[in-house]
Amino acid sequence: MTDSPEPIEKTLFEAPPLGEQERMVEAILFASAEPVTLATLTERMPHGCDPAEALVTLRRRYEGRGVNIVRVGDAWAFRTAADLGHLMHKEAVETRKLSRAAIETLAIIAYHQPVTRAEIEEIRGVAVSRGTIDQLLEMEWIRLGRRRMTPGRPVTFVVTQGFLDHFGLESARDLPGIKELRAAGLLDSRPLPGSSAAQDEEEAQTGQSELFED
Amino acid sequence: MTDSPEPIEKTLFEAPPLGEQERMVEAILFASAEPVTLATLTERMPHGCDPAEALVTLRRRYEGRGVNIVRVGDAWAFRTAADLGHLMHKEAVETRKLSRAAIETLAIIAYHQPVTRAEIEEIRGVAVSRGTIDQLLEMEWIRLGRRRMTPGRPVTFVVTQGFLDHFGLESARDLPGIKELRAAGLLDSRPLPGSSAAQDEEEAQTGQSELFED
Amino acid sequence: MAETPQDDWLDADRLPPAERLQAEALIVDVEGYEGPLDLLLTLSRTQKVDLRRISVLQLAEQYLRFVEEARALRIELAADYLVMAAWLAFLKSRLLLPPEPGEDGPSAEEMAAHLAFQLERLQAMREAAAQLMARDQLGRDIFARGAPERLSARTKVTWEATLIDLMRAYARIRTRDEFRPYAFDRHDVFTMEQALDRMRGLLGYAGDWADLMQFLPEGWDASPARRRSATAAHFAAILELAKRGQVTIRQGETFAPIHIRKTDA
Repeated sequence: MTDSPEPIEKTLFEAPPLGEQERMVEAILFASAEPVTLATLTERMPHGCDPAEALVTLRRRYEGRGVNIVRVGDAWAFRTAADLGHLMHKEAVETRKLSRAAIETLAIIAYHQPVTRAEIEEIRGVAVSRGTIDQLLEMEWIRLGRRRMTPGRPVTFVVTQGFLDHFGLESARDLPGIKELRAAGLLDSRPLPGSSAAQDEEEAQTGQSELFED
Repeated sequence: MTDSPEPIEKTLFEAPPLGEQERMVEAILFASAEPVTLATLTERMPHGCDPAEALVTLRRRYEGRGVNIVRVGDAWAFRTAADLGHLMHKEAVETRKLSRAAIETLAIIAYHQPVTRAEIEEIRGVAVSRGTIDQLLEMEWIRLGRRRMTPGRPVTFVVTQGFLDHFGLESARDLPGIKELRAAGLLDSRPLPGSSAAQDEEEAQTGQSELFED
Repeated sequence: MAETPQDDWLDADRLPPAERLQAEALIVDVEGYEGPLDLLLTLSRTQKVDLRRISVLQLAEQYLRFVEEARALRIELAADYLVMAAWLAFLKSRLLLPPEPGEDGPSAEEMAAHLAFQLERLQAMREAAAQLMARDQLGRDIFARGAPERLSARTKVTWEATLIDLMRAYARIRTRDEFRPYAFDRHDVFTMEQALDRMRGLLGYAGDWADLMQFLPEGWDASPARRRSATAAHFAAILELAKRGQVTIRQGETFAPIHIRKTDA
């Protein structure tokens, strides 16, 4: 056996040091959406790596930490330490899309606040269901403003700080105006007068019963 | 000062030991894909915890590991180490290719923020095309800032935390070369001698009608 | 090329090949320039000096030559290129001639310095943009937790709506108003104040129980929209009158006709 071929071979296939392999396993497990099998780890790491060995040391490293490496079937994943599950409440959120009626009502309140329900209806051209207002109030995106000093003293609605925070606005006055909306290309989805009117009519019918309910 | 009230208060609000706090911060940051603010950490951890202190030691613990703790604005997140990106190509998401105009517009907003559309156009020497701003807003890399307190109160744009997160920046102050650019006066708004007033005037007109339309 | 008219061929042939290639390169690219400033920046590179030491006079001449060549080759230039050409021609003459005494406004040197500043700033922003895009990017080089945890029995519903949604919604409403100009168009709206006035006058006729619907004004019961508005307004008006103790209201059951009667004094 000569000396020269061996070092070459070694360089060619030399696996990264174990510490480096540990880092790789750590990063792959972290970034993966699914638990990762040993086979996948081997496939994704440089030739000559031994993820099984790296896993042993890595797993030990996370013992007693806030997250642990756990086995899921024949795969591996990071999981929050069982005793810290109570911290995860805030993470449990379900997101739902706001209805068209709600987003339009919200937009009108944001642009015209303080605004009464009758004014919202006049601008939207359809009745606003009580459920929509209630929903926006519950979400704490709108709140009651001053009563309008007109007959009937109707309540007005304004947007809240929570609304500003959600939409990343410093104040409602920072909302872009119509010309700016158009310049930003937001005004090109122009509904045909015929088609939208029919839909509004229908919506108005539904909304109407709401109106007389309260 | 008497001795007795102090111990009582201490017991009532005794925070978990620092090691425990570290585990909590670790678990919360690990569980979230988005950066978590100090305020949220404080809110989610038991009363009396000091997540800022826990973060210092935790951050050090992850130095040189496969995942690191990075700062994004006033928030913190775990992210894979940049040198391991090549292992993660399976996780890579195909991002929408940005046009040259969009990239330049983004850079101008980042370096000159808060900046108006007219200022972006003045720097690029061309109109900002329809949809460019829209695209950047949709990607949540920019958002509306305060309106400029000049006639017409034009809308301004600023970059978001999502932008900082995407480009691995702690804050907009860490933008590459920003100090040099500022020192060279290249971030000053320097209007064309003589002719700028007229332009502002015109802009004011456009903005103004918008403002009073509502 | 075969369809190109003969005289264009001749025109182009007058140029030496090297110059022609250069001219064609610029012309092929003209679509690629993002406006006159971009073109000026490209031209300035031929001076091979620091942008801060650029000769604006020379640059103006280069630009004007470019525009002339484009014209000779019958390339249609966008208006802003021509505006810039006019401005540069003006600047050039100002730079060459001594300033007239008593002239106000910015000096030619100030204007030239500003142009150089604009070019330098644009160049700086391009370099900054390139540096930005060369950074390690999230989702490409750096990754977030692939499986964020959402474990808890306590689900909290968050409503999703982006600023874009909000602005689109508003734009949609306001666009609709363009067909029916935005104004409180009152012809289908009967206000409560109007109804109150009417009802005060009609109260005398409500000695015995009478259906509220009978009090609706003429012409307000034909279309559903008008009937709704008038009904609502009159209903609100009688509530107001009831509050003042001037009428009594009764309704048999939900959705039954509403009857009113003048309250006995």
